[in-house]
Amino acid sequence: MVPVEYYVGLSAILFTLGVVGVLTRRNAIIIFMSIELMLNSANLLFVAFARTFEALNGQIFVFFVMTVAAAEVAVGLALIVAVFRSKSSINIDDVNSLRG
Amino acid sequence: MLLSETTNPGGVFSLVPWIVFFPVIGLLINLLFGKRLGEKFIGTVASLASGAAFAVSAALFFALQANHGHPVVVPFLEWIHIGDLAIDWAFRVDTLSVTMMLVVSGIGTLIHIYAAGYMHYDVQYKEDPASYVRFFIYLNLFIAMMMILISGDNYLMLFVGWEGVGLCSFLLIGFWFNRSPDGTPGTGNSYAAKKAFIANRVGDFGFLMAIFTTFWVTHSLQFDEVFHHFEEGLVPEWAIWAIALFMLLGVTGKSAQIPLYVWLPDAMAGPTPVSALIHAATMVTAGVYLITRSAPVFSAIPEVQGVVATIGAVTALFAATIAVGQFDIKKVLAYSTVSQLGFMVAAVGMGAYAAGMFHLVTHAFFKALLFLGSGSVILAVERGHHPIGEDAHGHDHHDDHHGHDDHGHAFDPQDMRNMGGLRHKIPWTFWTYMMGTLALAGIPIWAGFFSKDEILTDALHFSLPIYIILTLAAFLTAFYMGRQVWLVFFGEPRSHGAEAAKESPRAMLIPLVVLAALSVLGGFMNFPTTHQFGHWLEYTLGHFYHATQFNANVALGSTAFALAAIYLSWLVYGQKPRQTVKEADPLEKALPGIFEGMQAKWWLDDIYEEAIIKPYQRLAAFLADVVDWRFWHDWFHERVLRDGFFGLTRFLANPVDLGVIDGIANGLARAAQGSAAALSILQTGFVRNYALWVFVGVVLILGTLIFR
Amino acid sequence: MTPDLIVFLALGLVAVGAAVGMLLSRNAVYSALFLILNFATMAVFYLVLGAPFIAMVQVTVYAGAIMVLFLFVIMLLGAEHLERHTSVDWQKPVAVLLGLGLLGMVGYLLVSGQVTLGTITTPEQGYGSPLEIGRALFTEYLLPFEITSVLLLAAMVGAIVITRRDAPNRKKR
Amino acid sequence: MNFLLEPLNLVTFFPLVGVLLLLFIKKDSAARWISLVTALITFGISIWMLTLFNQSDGGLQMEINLHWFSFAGWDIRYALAVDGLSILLVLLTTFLTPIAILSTWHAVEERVREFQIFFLLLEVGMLGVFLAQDLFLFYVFWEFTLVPMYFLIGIWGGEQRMYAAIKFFLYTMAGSILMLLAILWLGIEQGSFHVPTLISLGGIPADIQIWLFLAFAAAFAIKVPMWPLHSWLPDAHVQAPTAGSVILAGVLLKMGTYGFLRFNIPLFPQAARELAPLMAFLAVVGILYGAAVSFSQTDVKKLVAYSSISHLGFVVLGLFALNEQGIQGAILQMVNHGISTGALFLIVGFIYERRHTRALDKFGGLWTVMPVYAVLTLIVSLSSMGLPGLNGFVGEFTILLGAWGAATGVLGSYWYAALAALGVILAAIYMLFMFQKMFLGPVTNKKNEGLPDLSRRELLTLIPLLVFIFWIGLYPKPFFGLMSASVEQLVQLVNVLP
Repeated sequence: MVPVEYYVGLSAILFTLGVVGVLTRRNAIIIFMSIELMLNSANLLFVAFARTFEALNGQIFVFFVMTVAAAEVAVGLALIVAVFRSKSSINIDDVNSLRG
Repeated sequence: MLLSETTNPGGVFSLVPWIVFFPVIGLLINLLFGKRLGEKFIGTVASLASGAAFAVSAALFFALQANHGHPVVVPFLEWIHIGDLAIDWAFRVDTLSVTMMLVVSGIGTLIHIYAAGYMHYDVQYKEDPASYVRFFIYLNLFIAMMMILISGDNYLMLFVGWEGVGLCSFLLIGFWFNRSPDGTPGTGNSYAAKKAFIANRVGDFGFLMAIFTTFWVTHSLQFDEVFHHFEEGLVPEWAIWAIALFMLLGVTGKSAQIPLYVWLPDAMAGPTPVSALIHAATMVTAGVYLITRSAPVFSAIPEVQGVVATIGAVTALFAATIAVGQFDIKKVLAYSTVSQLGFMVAAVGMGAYAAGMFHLVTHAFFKALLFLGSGSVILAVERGHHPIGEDAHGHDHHDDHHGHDDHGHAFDPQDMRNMGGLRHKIPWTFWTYMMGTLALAGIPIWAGFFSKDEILTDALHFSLPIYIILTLAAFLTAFYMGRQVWLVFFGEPRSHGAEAAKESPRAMLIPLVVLAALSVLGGFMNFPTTHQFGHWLEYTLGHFYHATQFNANVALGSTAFALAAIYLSWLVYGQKPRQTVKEADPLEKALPGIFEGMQAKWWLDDIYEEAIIKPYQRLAAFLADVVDWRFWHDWFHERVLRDGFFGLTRFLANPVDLGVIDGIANGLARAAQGSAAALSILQTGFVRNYALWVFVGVVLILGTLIFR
Repeated sequence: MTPDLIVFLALGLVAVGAAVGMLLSRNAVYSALFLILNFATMAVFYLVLGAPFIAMVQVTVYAGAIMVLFLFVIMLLGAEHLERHTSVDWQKPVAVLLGLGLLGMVGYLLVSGQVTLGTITTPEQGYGSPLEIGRALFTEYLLPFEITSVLLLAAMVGAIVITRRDAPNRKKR
Repeated sequence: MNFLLEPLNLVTFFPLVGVLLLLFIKKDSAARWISLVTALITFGISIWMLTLFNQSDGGLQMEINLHWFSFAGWDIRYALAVDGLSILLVLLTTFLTPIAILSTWHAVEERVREFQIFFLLLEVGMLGVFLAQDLFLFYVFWEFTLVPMYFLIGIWGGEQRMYAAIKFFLYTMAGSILMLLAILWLGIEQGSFHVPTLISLGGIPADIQIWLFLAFAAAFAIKVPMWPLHSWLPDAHVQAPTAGSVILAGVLLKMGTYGFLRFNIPLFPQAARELAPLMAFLAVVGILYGAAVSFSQTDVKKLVAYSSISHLGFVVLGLFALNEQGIQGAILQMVNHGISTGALFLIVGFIYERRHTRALDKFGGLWTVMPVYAVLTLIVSLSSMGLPGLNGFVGEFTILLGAWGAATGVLGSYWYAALAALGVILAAIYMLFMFQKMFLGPVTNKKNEGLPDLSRRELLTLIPLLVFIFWIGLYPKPFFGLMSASVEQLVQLVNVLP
């Protein structure tokens, strides 16, 4: 019998790693992967709670999260490709034409 | 007091209102037609009006005797009715009021006749013939007012007459309003008139307070009801004291007693008939009449009687001392009147109402005689000085510089120093004047002796000090009358006017003779044994009357004093008569300081001037200028209200409006700019930075949620 | 130490290790591979938690499709070692610090016991089976299901439009 | 149509007919005649109203009580009525106005038409104040009277007329603001503005009554004027034209004392009893202060103005004796003051028309030059001084008697009446001072030599006043009869303990 708190702890750790990854890495793709990691930690928690409360909603929600993530990755990578083609670099700091 | 029947009084009594109507009719006739119909018409109409009033009074006298002296009230008209205050115009006919009516209208008529002659000349000398009619209008008005005073049935009607005669004395004293007492153009007469009126007003204030207290204690002002309350003892003691003392203040104002007598000597500024009628015979006696009428009030508490008697006695002595030092013939008589009034007030103060009234009547006779006599003397000297009128036939105003004799200053016909040796020049006036002098001095047989003797006898029973003061006053009276006679009629004429003095016309001499007769026979009205006059008054006074037993040694004493005084005056003035106008008065050498005080009326006038009149003027000026104008008007209104308002608006306009409100608005704008600048450094352009700040927001919110 | 707990800890460690590896690896491909490992452990977790359908979907969609796409793009762009110059380097410590702060808060929340949830028990038969999920999808969640289908379509069209090389109306210089 | 034929409406608004006619008139003389005739007709109507008046009934008569408009739940009524308290003042107004107009024949030369229009409007305002029975309507008329008076002083006045007019306007306005607050409070709390209903309702707690009393008293004290608030009066009188002064002294000042009588005493009986000593104190100070200050004035008009302060001090003292003698005396004294001071201002106007100066020391010995003028002035000043047998005395005597009686009752001490009685002496002093300075003594100033005596027109303005001076003095019964019933009711109302 594993108390749910452990799952919450685990997913928090994963989520934080994802955030740190997003904030520290300069490579757009790595940032992208870190976001996927954050999404996954959320999904984990969803399923854990679905399990504790005997409700399927959690899992269905995870299903939807995954579809959205897939759509997001498609568009994101397309953007990265487009950016790379115009700036020949996918370093996130170079993408600063919106500077105020 | 016998309660009077107020059932409809039949017959003669219903004539009472006519004693007021006749003079008023005479007044109106003169007012409307006087100017056009000449002096003769005016004089006769006025005298007839006064004579008619005398006739009605005589009729009432006989009707009252037939009615066995029971008082009768004749209601005439309703006056003021509010709540329980009910005052009507109602006439009261009782022995006291009839006596006064007879005296007033009798002597009034005589003086009207005398004035018809006297004013003819006086008007010439004052170069204002048109004012002849005005004189007789005022004189009739005075008779009417005096009649209201003595025939009123309640205190308020009495008060109407009281102030009415005050007004007439104002008008008559200030008759020659554009001249000063010595005849030269100036404001002297008008000041004397104003002084008289205001002094009377002060007395009237006291009388008014007495009326208020009486009303709120007895709930009526009608004599019978008020006296009923007093006799039943329903009136609290403080009220009796208040009423009596306030009334006494009124009496001192009107009858010229100690505090408020200052106006009477100045009243001599009026023409002589006025002085005779108003300031000797009738008006000034109103105070004595009031005390006699309010006998129950004054005899309720012995101490009150003491106060009144002392004031009377002290006035008698004080005025007598001043009379000795005067040189103006009318001033001597004026102070003599004040002194004799002192006698009367002392008498009625002691409760000897009959004696007081008797002296009032006899005094009216001989004092009117003396004043008219002095008028005749003055006129004789004036006509001697610059003759005018029928014998000179053309108004030769040759010396129009108004009678300056050789010494440059104006020739004052009233100054005894300019007279002397007139007994041969104006014999009629001299002999009638002698009758009056002897009566006043109190020589037996003459009227003065009997009335003064009765007062002295009562004084002896009442209190010794008062008797001594009164006897001293009597002695001085005899002395100054003697002095006057020696100065005026004996010795040598000391001025051109005295030299060429001419006897007055017959119209003036007749009243003098009649009055002389009355002065001699008057005494027998109340002969010590029979007391007919006393019993006549008893009908009104009731139990307040007690006949004074004849006291032989008092009579002898007073006669001896009188003769001694006359002899003394002969020693000082008669033996070596005064030669020139300028030389000092023998008494001045004898008792220098005192004589100077006497002559200067003990400086009382100046004391009043400094103590009352000047401070009031200064106070009024201070109030008007500093308090009202500079403080209330300028400072309070201008500085405080107006400038305060302007200050407020300026304050609101500049510092508050510009400073604060604009300040806030600009401040906000600057703050916005500052923060915007500060925040702009966040726009680094690096996406990661934005992500970082997003994360920072997440952490902060999560923190607050958890740790709140 | 119950067997479930041991399983949990083992899987947990593997997952965290993979995540850290993903973060720290210089080479993008290695980080991608670490991420795939992480997804696999996630699938096992789902099985433990009684969600067999989700596990299967995780493996096929996430590990299979998305990661393959990543690897493909990495290979396409040759972006394995592009970390040349670093800018705004003050951000790294702040990020780590914030991360620790977040962990601290969640830890505090769990330790303080304000929230008492429940425990995981072995699922009863057919709990997370595709049958139930399918029935749920097509009854309660029919509308979101259709919307996601539209979303996926939009994403595909977008991806194609963005990456077309010779679009006639693209950036006029 | 019968609304207009109601006696009270007719008398209040008839002058407007004159105003309408005047709008179309060009010639000055025609304007004067029209306004005079209108004023005389108004006087005739008021006499007709007098015949309808029933003396024995103390309550309100010829009452008009219509719904005027309702505003926020308040029902404001157009209510006019007359009773014993106000009938004499209405007659005084309609009696003085024609006289004042007659006195402007030669005095006002320029813009005569506007002058007469303002004068008739003023009359409407004054009548409205005395007849209004609804607090709102009263306030409307109260403020309305300010406007014409402001113009009368402002346009036809002396040198600093603007200063005086503004001061007059602001002083009265400031006071009436407080009154407005009190009226609103009454309207809200008691639910109605109608005075008779307010009186019957009663039941205002004592302490609130005090505040309401003081609020009303502020407005009326300025108007009377009572001692501390009087500094507008000398300016207003000195700068106002003769007719303006006559009406200002004759009627406008009475609005203040009437206000006390109609509103302060019946509406707040406990407060009236409690504050009677304070008001009596202010009144007595006013009497002595007014008399002393007027004694040392050099401008004859200012002297008469300050004498009004002293006379009205008597009226207020009478009012707050709160007994029959006091109040009846006060009402009669209002009428007397209107007559004698109105006459005094006419007299000052005559000499001003001849010599164009008001300085006392410029005159002297006028009796020899103008005997008729001198005798009439003597009679008027004697009446104003309170000589028994003339009207002043009857009023003053009853007031002082009432104040003396109230000493044991509401006033609490004899000092009030005693000091007020001193005022009688001070009055004699300043009146004789004025009379002597102007008329007695020799003629010193050359300009006084050839002055013409009173013309027939001038005599015509003075004679009616003199008739009343003697009539009220000798036989005041009809005047007392008119007001005794209403005053009796008022006294019972005030003295019944709650």
